[in-house]
Amino acid sequence: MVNAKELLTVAKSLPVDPELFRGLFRQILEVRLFEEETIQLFHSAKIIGYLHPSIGNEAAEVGATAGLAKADIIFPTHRGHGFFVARGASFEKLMAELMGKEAGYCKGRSGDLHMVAPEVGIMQVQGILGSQLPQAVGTGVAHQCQKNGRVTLCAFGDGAAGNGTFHESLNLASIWKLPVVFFCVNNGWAASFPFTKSTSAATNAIRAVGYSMPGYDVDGTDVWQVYCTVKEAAERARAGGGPSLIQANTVRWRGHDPSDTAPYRPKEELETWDLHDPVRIARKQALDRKLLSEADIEKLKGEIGKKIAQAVEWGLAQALPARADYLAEVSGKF
Amino acid sequence: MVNAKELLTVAKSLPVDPELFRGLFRQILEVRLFEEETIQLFHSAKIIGYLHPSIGNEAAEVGATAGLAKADIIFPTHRGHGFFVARGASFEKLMAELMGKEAGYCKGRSGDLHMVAPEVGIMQVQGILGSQLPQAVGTGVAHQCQKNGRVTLCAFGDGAAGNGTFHESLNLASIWKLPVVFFCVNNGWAASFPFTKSTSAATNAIRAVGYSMPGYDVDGTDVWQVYCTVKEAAERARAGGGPSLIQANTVRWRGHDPSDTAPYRPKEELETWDLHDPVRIARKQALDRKLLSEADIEKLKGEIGKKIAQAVEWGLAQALPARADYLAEVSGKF
Amino acid sequence: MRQLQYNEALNEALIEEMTRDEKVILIGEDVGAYGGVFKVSKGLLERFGPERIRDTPICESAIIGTATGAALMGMRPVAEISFIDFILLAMDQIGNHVAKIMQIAPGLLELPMVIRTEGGVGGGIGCQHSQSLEALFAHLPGLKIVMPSTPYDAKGLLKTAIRDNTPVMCIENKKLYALKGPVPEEEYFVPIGKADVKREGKDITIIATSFMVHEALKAAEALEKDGISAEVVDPRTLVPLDVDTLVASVKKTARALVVHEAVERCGIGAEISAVLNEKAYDYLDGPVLRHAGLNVSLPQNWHLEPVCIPSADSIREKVKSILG
Amino acid sequence: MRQLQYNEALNEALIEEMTRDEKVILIGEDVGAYGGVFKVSKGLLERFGPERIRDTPICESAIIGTATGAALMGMRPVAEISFIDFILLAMDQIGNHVAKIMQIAPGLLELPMVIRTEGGVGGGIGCQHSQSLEALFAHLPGLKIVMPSTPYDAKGLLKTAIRDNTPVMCIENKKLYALKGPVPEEEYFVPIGKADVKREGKDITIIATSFMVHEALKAAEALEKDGISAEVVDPRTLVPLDVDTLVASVKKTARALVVHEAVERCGIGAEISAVLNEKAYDYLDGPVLRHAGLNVSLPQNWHLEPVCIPSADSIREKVKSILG
Ligand SMILES: Cc1ncc(C[n+]2csc(CCOP(=O)(O)OP(=O)(O)O)c2C)c(N)n1
Ligand SMILES: Cc1ncc(C[n+]2csc(CCOP(=O)(O)OP(=O)(O)O)c2C)c(N)n1
Ligand SMILES: [Mg+2]
Ligand SMILES: [Mg+2]
Repeated sequence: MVNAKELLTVAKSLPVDPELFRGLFRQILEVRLFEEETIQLFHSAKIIGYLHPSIGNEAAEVGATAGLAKADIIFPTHRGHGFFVARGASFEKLMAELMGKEAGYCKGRSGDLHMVAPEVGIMQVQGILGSQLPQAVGTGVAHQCQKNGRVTLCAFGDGAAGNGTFHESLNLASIWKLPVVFFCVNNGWAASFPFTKSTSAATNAIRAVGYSMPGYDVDGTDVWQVYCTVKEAAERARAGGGPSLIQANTVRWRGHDPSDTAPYRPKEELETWDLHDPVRIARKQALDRKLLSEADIEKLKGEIGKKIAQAVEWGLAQALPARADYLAEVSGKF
Repeated sequence: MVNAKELLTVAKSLPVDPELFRGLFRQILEVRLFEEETIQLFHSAKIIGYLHPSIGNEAAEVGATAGLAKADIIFPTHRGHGFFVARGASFEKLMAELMGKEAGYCKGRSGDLHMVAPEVGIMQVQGILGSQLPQAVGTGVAHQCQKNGRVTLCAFGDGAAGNGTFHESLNLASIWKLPVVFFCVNNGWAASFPFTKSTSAATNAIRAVGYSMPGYDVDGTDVWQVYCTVKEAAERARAGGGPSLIQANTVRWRGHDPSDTAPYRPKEELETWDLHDPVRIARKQALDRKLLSEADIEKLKGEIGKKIAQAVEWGLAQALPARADYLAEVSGKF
Repeated sequence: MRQLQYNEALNEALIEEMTRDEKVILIGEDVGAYGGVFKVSKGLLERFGPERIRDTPICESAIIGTATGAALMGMRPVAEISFIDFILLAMDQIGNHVAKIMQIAPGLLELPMVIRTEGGVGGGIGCQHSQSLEALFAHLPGLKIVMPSTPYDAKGLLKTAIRDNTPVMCIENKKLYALKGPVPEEEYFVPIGKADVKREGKDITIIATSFMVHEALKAAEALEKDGISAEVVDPRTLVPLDVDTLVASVKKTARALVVHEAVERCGIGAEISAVLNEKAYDYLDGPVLRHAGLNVSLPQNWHLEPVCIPSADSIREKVKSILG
Repeated sequence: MRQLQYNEALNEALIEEMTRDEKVILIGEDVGAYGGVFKVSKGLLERFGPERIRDTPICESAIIGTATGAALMGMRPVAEISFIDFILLAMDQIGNHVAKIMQIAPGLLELPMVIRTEGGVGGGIGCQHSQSLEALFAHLPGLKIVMPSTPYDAKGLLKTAIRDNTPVMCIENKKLYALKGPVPEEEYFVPIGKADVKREGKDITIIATSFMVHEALKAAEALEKDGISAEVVDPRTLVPLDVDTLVASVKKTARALVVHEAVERCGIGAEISAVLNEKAYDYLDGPVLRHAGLNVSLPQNWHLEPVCIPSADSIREKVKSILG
């Protein structure tokens, strides 16, 4: 009936900045190696409770973060370690938090599902899908009142996009022309439910039409495309042009979490992983563009690996919160 | 950016059927006269609690009802007496219910805000705006499972359209291809809040694009246009073609309820009432098309007036529920 | 002293706090030009402009979420949900977020926000506009809850709530907005967590909330003729509950009756009864009893309302049956 | 007798009822191919097809609303909300609609629907996946609430719930799904509104719900060594509460302790305490006490969970402090 493509906006593509691209590549690698480590730690019960690794979303999270200014605010999803890493959060404090240690970002009270790092402008992860959208709108209200020139990027999954908060939040942001970028990471799956069954829209991005805001549908495994798109949307927002909606398409390579073997997933999908692996893609781009050599990449890997290993070691050495202290601190208080 | 018009569907317009049109005109008049009476009864404290008269929405409610089959289901809004009247509900039982009498549709327990008339296929009015949308979706699920050939029309206001249920419900209905017609009555106001401020979309109808369903924007004061549009949408739904979204534009001539003097409303709007008065419009159409004469209309008015007067008299004569009986009936039960 | 209506007192609290601190903003339906369904925000739009007085579409969940986000960025939002019944649409934002955000990020985040809403039966407007749902929020740790029963308390508690750095719910009552009472011209605050003995007595403690405070006072007046001296205690704050004041009163009277409009089952009366049994069992000469709303969904019928909630008369009866 | 897991027993209940009556359908997230987060709907999609086993997007409010609408049209839907924490998103549909629809249209409408969900602390998954929110629903008249603690009760109560013509909430517990217990091969039902004395005793009545029934039983075992004979009563249904069985037990023991995982304030323990004081005051030798979840938002930290909820050990301590 309607040609979806015509309803979408396409960001102006910027020439690749070598220095910046190298930085982005490094971050993508950091996220991947960080997550491979967290999965190991989960399987050896050093990381406890929940774990939702960003594998597959590295380029989306890194590219989006790069498109923002330092002072801008990010609401990550429950699968959002990549945002923390891209914002330069402390690997030590991240690992410690995932391990439930007192030295973690939130004294070991937030874990994977509720982490927050105000020092790098990252808001609290919410375990209730989609609940962060109106909260992001609220930060937009604050930016507007405070005339602080900030923008908020609100990430959410293709699954979370089914929640009514999507509608209420986009509507509010659009009538108030708030500086908010809605960033839907469509990794094809919401637990066992495929994106294709979850909506009849070809892409969430075309829903932007209903809120008179630009809608972008981008390849979320292409870091530069994500960067250009978020940058355009963020700058529009900063200039008073209001919100945008971006859908970044990625692939969730593994199960929903490390204990999910994803038996529901069609075998063919796994076979296409190479085509969607953000690390492989960024690597090829860096090599093709001669921004990095194979040797550079190996060296990078070594450096990052060491940094992560140190963070793990540090985290393991930290203390768990003492039960008695915790009890004394909270009892009778709430 | 996007031309909204191009995204909308326009229903095929059917030639006017004289008999049917006369029936519709009669119903429009019934609704108007019924509501003028309820307003009087409210001011004289015979109708108690809430009252949300349909004045301004007569053609939308009557036309929509006519577009359905008898066995189809209607979810009215809180401002939905027109649906009850158009479905041939008993004026006696309606009046009695509005007066809180035991002989009313719901034993005087539902009043204006929660009326229900299963005998004419009308579901319970909900006082929580927008909550009826997922319930309508559920009736669609039942129709589908029961293969009963029924369709549900779910009415809601421009205000209610702001609720997240809009998104969740349209999404579900579209992925399951349910026989549901979403019918947004945009009367320009949600209490004191104008439609134009409540959304940045020119019409809710364009949001249909995001759910891959047809979206219609119709003049809700033109009964025939509403009829043709709902009929088209209902027949598509019945044939397995899934849901549609219709916005019918009307004007809320009076305040939100009889006690609201609407000081917030721009004076100019009131001056345009003639252009939007469904009774005047339908009357002119009937006269122009020579379907009715002035005398016919006067006669009709007389007949309807009498019917309403009888219903009022009957209602006034009915008993209130006895407090002791009520207490005995409900205490310890829930 | 100057007499103000309850809604005027709340309005004054908002004006004072918004004048003092531009971080205070108001978000809700019909709060702008219309001045709020119960006229609490009358004149505020003209005074503070549309950036600070934000009329919203109908989206209760987003109203609370928006206030939350704004608070996280250092604003001090007051969100209005005009009927507490609608708040169920925002229950996730309140229960899973507003209540919890600070607790799971200890020391990292502040959430200085107020949720103003109202409850209570009156005027025949039915089960989706008449509930008293305060107990639901009391069961969600992380929310302070105030329920002012007089213009004085309303202004003083709302001002305190706005200055508090944690989330506070201010639950008003539709039958109280037009109530007049003394309100000083000079600035004052009512502390959160402090009950108020609204009437002294020695034979029984009637613990009543919100509008029921006034019914209890009327009942106490009438009970005097029956030779019964009733003390009326208004907790004012449900969380944190001022257990000390309640226990002190019961120590004196040895009997307690809890009165509220909310339905009885799992209402705040259950909590007060349980707490008094735990803390004052030895001073009691009989069980703490409850006199509360019927466990039913209120019909939209003015005529049946008295069947569903306590009144001065029914309180008096109940007290007599306890002491008789 | 045959041993089944709790989730297998629930699965069998669904299979039996869906086989018997094609009006029974299932609606929820991941209930299809995945078989449900806790495997309660395992194999159902294959058996009954996608029209009756409906996997939904993430839209809890619409899940409940959809079930409601389907029930109004004569279906008998079972809606699954995989964690009770998410149910706050559907609170309006449940509290303002499911609970009320039949009451305000007396005799006109039936609403034969079941809402299955689960609660409880376990596995370090934090405050938005570990709550026990049953008390919220008990405060909303019009909902029956069952909380099975064994595979036997789970199957029997779910079958009864599905055949009931009014809305029933079935609240399970994440720590129970893997629990094994006897379940007869032949068909049986467990009545709604009937408590079960899970262990007889004479010195104190421990009223425990859901997973805490098992902790209470362990505690009772241990208390035997302390010379204390504890009776353990599982209400099984919270609404309607089987007050008679509770009172009968207290008549015998003269002491009562209520144990649940939900936070203490305004939890179901408050209601039970209040009711026992009202109905059994004269048989009691001391106050009804509560031992419940801490009033706190649970950290996402497995290590801190034991601080926040009762255990067999802490129940034993508490009982000893009462009787000691
Ligand atoms: C409101 C709510 N419903 C359901 C869940 C359970 N749940 C957790 S993650 C998940 C899938 C999320 O999918 P998506 O939003 O696409 O994010 P992804 O995991 O794919 O990154 C589900 C259903 C939840 N946490 N919150
Ligand atoms: C969820 C909810 N929020 C707010 C209200 C209060 N309210 C009742 S009617 C109304 C305006 C409704 O506007 P609309 O949906 O356009 O219907 P109309 O009254 O114009 O027919 C409002 C805000 C409500 N009943 N429910
Ligand atoms: Mg996903
Ligand atoms: Mg309207």
